[in-house]
Formats: sequence, structure tokens, C-alpha cells
Amino acid sequence: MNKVVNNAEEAIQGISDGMTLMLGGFGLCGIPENNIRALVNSGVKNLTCISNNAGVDDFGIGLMLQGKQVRKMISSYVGENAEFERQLLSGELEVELLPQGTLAERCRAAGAGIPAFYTPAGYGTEVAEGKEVREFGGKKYIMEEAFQSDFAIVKAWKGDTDGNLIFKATARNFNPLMAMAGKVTIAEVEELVQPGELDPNFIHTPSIFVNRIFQGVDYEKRIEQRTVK
Amino acid sequence: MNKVVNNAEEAIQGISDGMTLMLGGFGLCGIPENNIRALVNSGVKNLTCISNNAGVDDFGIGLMLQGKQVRKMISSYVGENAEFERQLLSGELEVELLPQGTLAERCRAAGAGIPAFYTPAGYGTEVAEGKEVREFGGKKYIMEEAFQSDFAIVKAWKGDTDGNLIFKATARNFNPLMAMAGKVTIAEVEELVQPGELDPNFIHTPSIFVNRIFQGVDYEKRIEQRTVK
Amino acid sequence: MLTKQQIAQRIAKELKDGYYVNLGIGIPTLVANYVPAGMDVTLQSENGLLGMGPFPTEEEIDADLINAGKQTVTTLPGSVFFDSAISFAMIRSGRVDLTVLGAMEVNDKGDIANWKIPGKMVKGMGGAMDLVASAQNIIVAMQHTNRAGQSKLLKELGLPVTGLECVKKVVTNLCVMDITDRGFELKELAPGVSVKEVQDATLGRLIVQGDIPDISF
Amino acid sequence: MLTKQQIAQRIAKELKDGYYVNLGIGIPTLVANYVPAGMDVTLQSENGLLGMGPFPTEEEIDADLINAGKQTVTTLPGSVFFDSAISFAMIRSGRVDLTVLGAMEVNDKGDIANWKIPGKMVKGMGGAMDLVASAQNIIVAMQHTNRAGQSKLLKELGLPVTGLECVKKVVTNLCVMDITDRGFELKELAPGVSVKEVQDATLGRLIVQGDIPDISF
Repeated sequence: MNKVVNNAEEAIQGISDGMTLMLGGFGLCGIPENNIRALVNSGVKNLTCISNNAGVDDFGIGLMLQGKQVRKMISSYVGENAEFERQLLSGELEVELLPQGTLAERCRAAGAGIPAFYTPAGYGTEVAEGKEVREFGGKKYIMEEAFQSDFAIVKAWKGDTDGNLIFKATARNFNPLMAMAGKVTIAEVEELVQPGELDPNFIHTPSIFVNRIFQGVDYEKRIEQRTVK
Repeated sequence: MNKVVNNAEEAIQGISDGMTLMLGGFGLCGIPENNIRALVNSGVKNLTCISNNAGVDDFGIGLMLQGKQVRKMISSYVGENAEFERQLLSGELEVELLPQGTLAERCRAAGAGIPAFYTPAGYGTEVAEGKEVREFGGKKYIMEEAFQSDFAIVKAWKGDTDGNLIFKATARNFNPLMAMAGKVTIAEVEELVQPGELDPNFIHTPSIFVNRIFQGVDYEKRIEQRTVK
Repeated sequence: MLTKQQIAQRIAKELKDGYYVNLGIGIPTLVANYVPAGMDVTLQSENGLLGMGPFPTEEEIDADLINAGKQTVTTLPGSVFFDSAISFAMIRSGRVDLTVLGAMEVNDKGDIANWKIPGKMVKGMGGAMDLVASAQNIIVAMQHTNRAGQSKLLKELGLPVTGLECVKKVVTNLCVMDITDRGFELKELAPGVSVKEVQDATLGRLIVQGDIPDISF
Repeated sequence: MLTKQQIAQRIAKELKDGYYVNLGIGIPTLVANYVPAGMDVTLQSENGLLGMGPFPTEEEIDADLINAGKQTVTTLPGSVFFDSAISFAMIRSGRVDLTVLGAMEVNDKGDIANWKIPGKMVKGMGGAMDLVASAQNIIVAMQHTNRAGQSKLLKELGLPVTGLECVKKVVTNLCVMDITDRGFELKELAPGVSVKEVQDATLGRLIVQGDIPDISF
């Protein structure tokens, strides 16, 4: 099966200018830190990134924005990033904002071979512009299509060398959905184990969805809002 | 939250003639044995049952067929049941056969607030009759709608009194999807535990989807094809 | 006039035993502080947590355990984690009993705007559009007027809409209003606030019928 | 003529290292017995198991662990269980590299019928319609003719279709054929079977080009 690569540099082989990437995480929680660092170092440009958020100025996808590697962001919330706002208002960066549930479902649909579905979210709003509206049971819905992406890049807690993944707590978020959805799926994990070490009953992402896997290093896991009792 | 009921008889309160039920399980694996017994004893009639299979002659939904309680079956495979075939050919029983993946996805859609989606399964076949056909990316798909059901009845391995569920091995099958999909969801479990006893990271069905829960008794777990080395 | 805390406290009176509740960022978050003792209310955080507990101690802090406001939180017995698709499955299928949101504007038909100020602020809707499109029971917590003193309770929205005809109740610093077919229906007044003050601060249709009691907590 | 075991054995030659494979009920199931030693092939069973192992011993039998044929099975290191929606997500999104199915009829465009005989047999399609609608690589394992000696490799299907233009290769007791734009293209003959015998037993368009080698295993 040989899905194991040595590090992020190897994992991102084949990602080239103009591609569409999915990147897991909610805020800075559960983001693929190693792969993002490698993408920044690679200098790859003109990317379309599908990610719920765009990182902060000096971490996460924010690092790729600093390097002007991103042409377009598809996100649900981008309010934590001054450089993002600057590029957006200056017209350097394109952004498509989508309801969070729609973003999740369009990832999931891509991974489920469902080309399109209907959702009530965004009906009557800017989000619905140019989209088909249809009534079911007296309620209005809009049609949303599955995302097309070249690579999906996710971060898991544990994974085995076959590609099975488990996520921790709310670091799960978009990761399992994007893992299903990429033409090629890259997973970085905090702990890489042998097949059989994960309980088959409690795996979040079955191996078949994962193409490349490696154990990441130096996780910073930055916290955006450190709230305590 | 008080979702706990004493037994199947209490759990099925409110199920009445003419209703639509979802019943979890694949073959006889992971079927809600206690609830089925209670439904047989209740004598409720004229039911529409959504279930991947229809049991065998003397077990599972087969028992409800013997009692002529089922007006219509919505299934993907019904080939293990002579009484089923007799009622079908005599016109006593209506059947709607659907691709297994479509059956699963129509349950999941109901639980996800997705009224309809497109799938390639069944395009060009009898299954597509009367359904919208649409092309995405040069391939033909048919539109399938979410199931409407009054009660979903599932069987889990363990559950807590809040309604969180975990399933065992391939007894999972349709159960988590149907658990999401009922107007009212009834779960019977082999072992009912207190909140906090299940690891929050490894729960298959979050409590919010479950309305009634109880610990079942006398599981037979009949095997259809006992194959050994 | 109510403080932010009092707005939250008043909204907490709408909670019922067994409710699953989603609280938005800002004043809505404060509602959690006023859940009546002994009442079983479960908080859903749309990033993937049902059964959100209080903020952690320094020792308990876990970067992998946050809420939708990106704050570090804890779990409770019975808590469960899930992915974003399942989270919004709960929301769109109407399993969340009460949703409390902030708003920039609400109109007298129950339309809400809270995600964008064209040319000025682009933050995004996050989960708000899914919530308002699906929830049966949406309460808005907001200030009655903006900093310039202009009404945020309008006849027509000025800002891009988040969802249509979805808000059922509004609790502001001035009053409690239900949204009915006839517009904003004044139900309760903040202590010391007159009907006239509410009328002056409301641009949408306002129904005042009979004596309006003071808000009680 | 090939036995059922030999049909399975020939199909096993199509396996490649790293393949995820779905094997239907009947002859396809036998393919698992011929996976070359050392080759890493993972079996998907659409009821919710990836990494299907061999049948259990009497002691290992677990009623909660079956395959799509409802047979008791076992797991292997790296196996994973999942629900039916995820299972068909794998299938519809094209993650299964090879699908082997039985068939009642196949036509020369690659249409397949295997789920219903009107007025006679109503069993249902199970997962077959999802598989044939999505899989990129479908091999059919079947007898070339029915018990009455009539061809099952047709110009037009007589039975209700399961999926259109999906079968890529057919392995029968008589031969191996690829399905191309021009029809069934004869690739290999079972030992002792002549081109004439295949032609006589095939009603669909049959292309015979050059020398046809014997099937080797």
C-alpha cells in the first residue's frame, strides 16, 4: 500500500501553481501545520484554498497569504486576519464566502460521489445568487454542488500506515470531510502507528480515502482565544 | 433529559396504524430485536417499513410480515424470505426496491436536513422512472429525496442515558443513518451506561438524535450464513 | 435599560428542561451563565461539540478543544465530538431547540442581517446562515440602536440579509418583542423604559397592545 | 472450459498491489482465494467493512461481524468498520479500484442485468446499482450461456438493466472478453475452447482479431 512518506516536503509533491486545495481545521484548531509550512517553503502560487477560515496573520493559511500564494479563498469566516482583509480590499485576493454547513456538506458530497444537493442555508441571500432555487415540502432550498479539488490536506491525531485516521476532540471539524474529498488526500498525524493498533470500530476516516500519510513534527497548536475559569 | 424508557413496549408508544418506520440492520445483523418483538405483539398494522432487508421468514421483519402488519417495504434486497415473496406476488404487499447506497443516503439526507440530492445509482434503470435526470460534468445522475418517517428504530451496542450511541462491527450498517432520520428515534442497546462512561471522541450517534433509549433483553443475534474456516 | 448581562439573563428564561441550545458569539454566549440550577440544557457548538462545559483551568487547557468562538472550553459527562457535516446535520434537521444570535439589523418580518457590511467589513457568515435557515426557534440578542443612535429594528434591512423570516423574538437593551405577522409586538419593557422610547427607537412596524409589563428575571 | 474456480483464478490476475476490491456474491467471492502471495489487496464489503479477513474459526464467530453476503467473517490488522453511507461514499466516489460482479446478462455495450426477473424473481439490487454506476473498473464473472444453452452475452438485454455501459471485461467459462466501442473483443480462450464455440455462444457483436491466446493462470 506504501502510503507513508517521510515528511511534508515529500507529501506535497505534485501540488503546483493554480491548483485547488482543501485544508482542514477550524480556526487554528486541527490545521495541517507541517503541510502548510511546506507549502509556504515551496513557493507554489495562484492557489485556490477551500478552508473554513484563513488562519491569522502569522499562522496557518495566513502564512500562505503573506507569501501571496493564494489567488482565491473559499471559506465561511475570515474575520481574524488583517493581511487577508488588505488583499481582499485591494483586489489581490478573491473570496467566496459560504455558510459553514454548506462548506462542510460540499466537501462531504465530493467524497460521497454526490454531485449536488439542496440546502436551505443561504436562500434569499447573496449566497443564492446564480444558484438554482427549488421548493420541497413548501420550503425553499438552493442547489449546491460538490467541490472539485486537486489535493485535500488534513491533520489527524493518530493514523496507521494503511491510512486509517482518528481525530481528537474538536480538532476533527472539517478534516474527515476533506479527507474523503480530495483527488489526492494527504494526512499528517501526530502519531503514526502500525495497522491493527487502532480499534477498527473507532476509526473516523477509513484508509481508502487517504493517499499519503506521515508523522508531523513540532506542532505548535496555537490557541486563538485562551479563556480560563 | 429523561429519554430512558423501561422496555420496548414503552418505547414504541405512539406508533400507530399507517405510519412509516425505519428499521436498522443489514440482514439480521444489528436489527432492533426487542422493538420488533414489541411491534409484533402490538398488532399495529398497515405500516410502511424502510429497511435494507425484510428479515427471514421467522425472524426480524419477517415476523411482522407473518402478522401482515406491513403494507409496503422500502428495501434494497429482499431475497431471503418466502413469505415476503408470497405476499408480494399475491399483491398483499407493496415493495419499492432501491439501490443500497441510495437507501442509505436518503436516510442520511433526512437526518441532515437535505431534502434531495443526486446520485448516479439507478440511472437508466427502473429505479429512475419518474425521477429527474440531470447531468453534472458529463455524467447522468438521478434526483433522490430524503425519506420521511415517523419513527426510526435502531439497535446499538452501548448507549448512555443521554442517548449517545456506539455500534459494534458490521452491526453498525444503517443504524446511525436511521438514528439521525426519524421524527422520533428509538434506540435499544445491549448495554445502557451513565453519561461520561462513553469516550466523547468515539461516539457514533450523538445524543441529540435519540429520543428514547432502553437496554434490550434476550438478544438472539441469529446468523444467516454461518461460515467457518 | 438592560445591560448585556441582563439581556442574556432574560433570554435564559426561554430555556426549558431538555433543550439543545446553540449560542452565538457575543451576548448570546452569556446566556450560558444564567441556566437555572437543576435545568438540563445541552449546549451545541457548531465546530463539533455537544455538551459544552465551562472554560478550563490553566491545567485543563487543550488547544484541540475549543468552541465556535475559538475559546478554549471543557466537556461534561455525556459530551460528544463530531465532524462539521454531522454538526450541521443536527442544525439543518431542526434538532437544535433554541438558537440565540446577535444581529446588526432585524426587520419586522423577522429577516436578519449579521454577516457583512459591504465595502467595510468582510468576516463571513460562519454557521449563522445554516442556523437561521433551519432553526424553528431563533431569539436575537442585540442593542436596540447603533452607536449613532439609529434603530437596528427596521422596516427593510439595509445590510445583506443572513436569513428570511426566521427571527421569532428579539431581546434588546430596551425591551422584549415577538415577531408576528403584524410586525414587532412589544411584550415587555426594560425597567425605566417607556413605550414612547421603544417607539422612537424602532423603525419597523411596532404593535403595542394593552399594558406592557416590565421585564422580570 | 473453465470451472468457477478457474474463472475466479483468471480474474485474480487483474489484481494489482494496493488495490481496494469489492467482490460480489457467487463466483466473484472466490477471487479472494487467488490473491497472489505478498500482494496487498484490501477487500471492501459494502455492509460496512474494509479489510475483510477469512472466515472465522468456530470460536471466533461473531454474529455482529458479517460480510455483504451475510457470511460470518473476520478482520485483519488495519481493518475498519463504517456505516452504510460512508461505505457507498467510497463506492460512488470511485475509491474502489476493482469491482467483480456476477451477471444474468451483459450486452455488447457493457450494460448489465443482474437484479430482477420480472414476474419470477424479486430479490433486489442490493449494492449492485451503486457499484455499476460508479466503479471505473468492473469485471463480470459469469457462465457464457444459461442452463438452456442460450447466450447471456447479448446485443440487447432482455432483463431489467442494472447499469449502463459499465462493464469493462467479462470472464466466462469459455473466454475472456473486453468490452470496447465495437462490442465484445475476444482476448483469451479457455483451454480446449475454439473461436467458433465462442461465436456460437455469443449473440452480441463479437470482435475476433488475430490469434487468440489460451487463458493462462
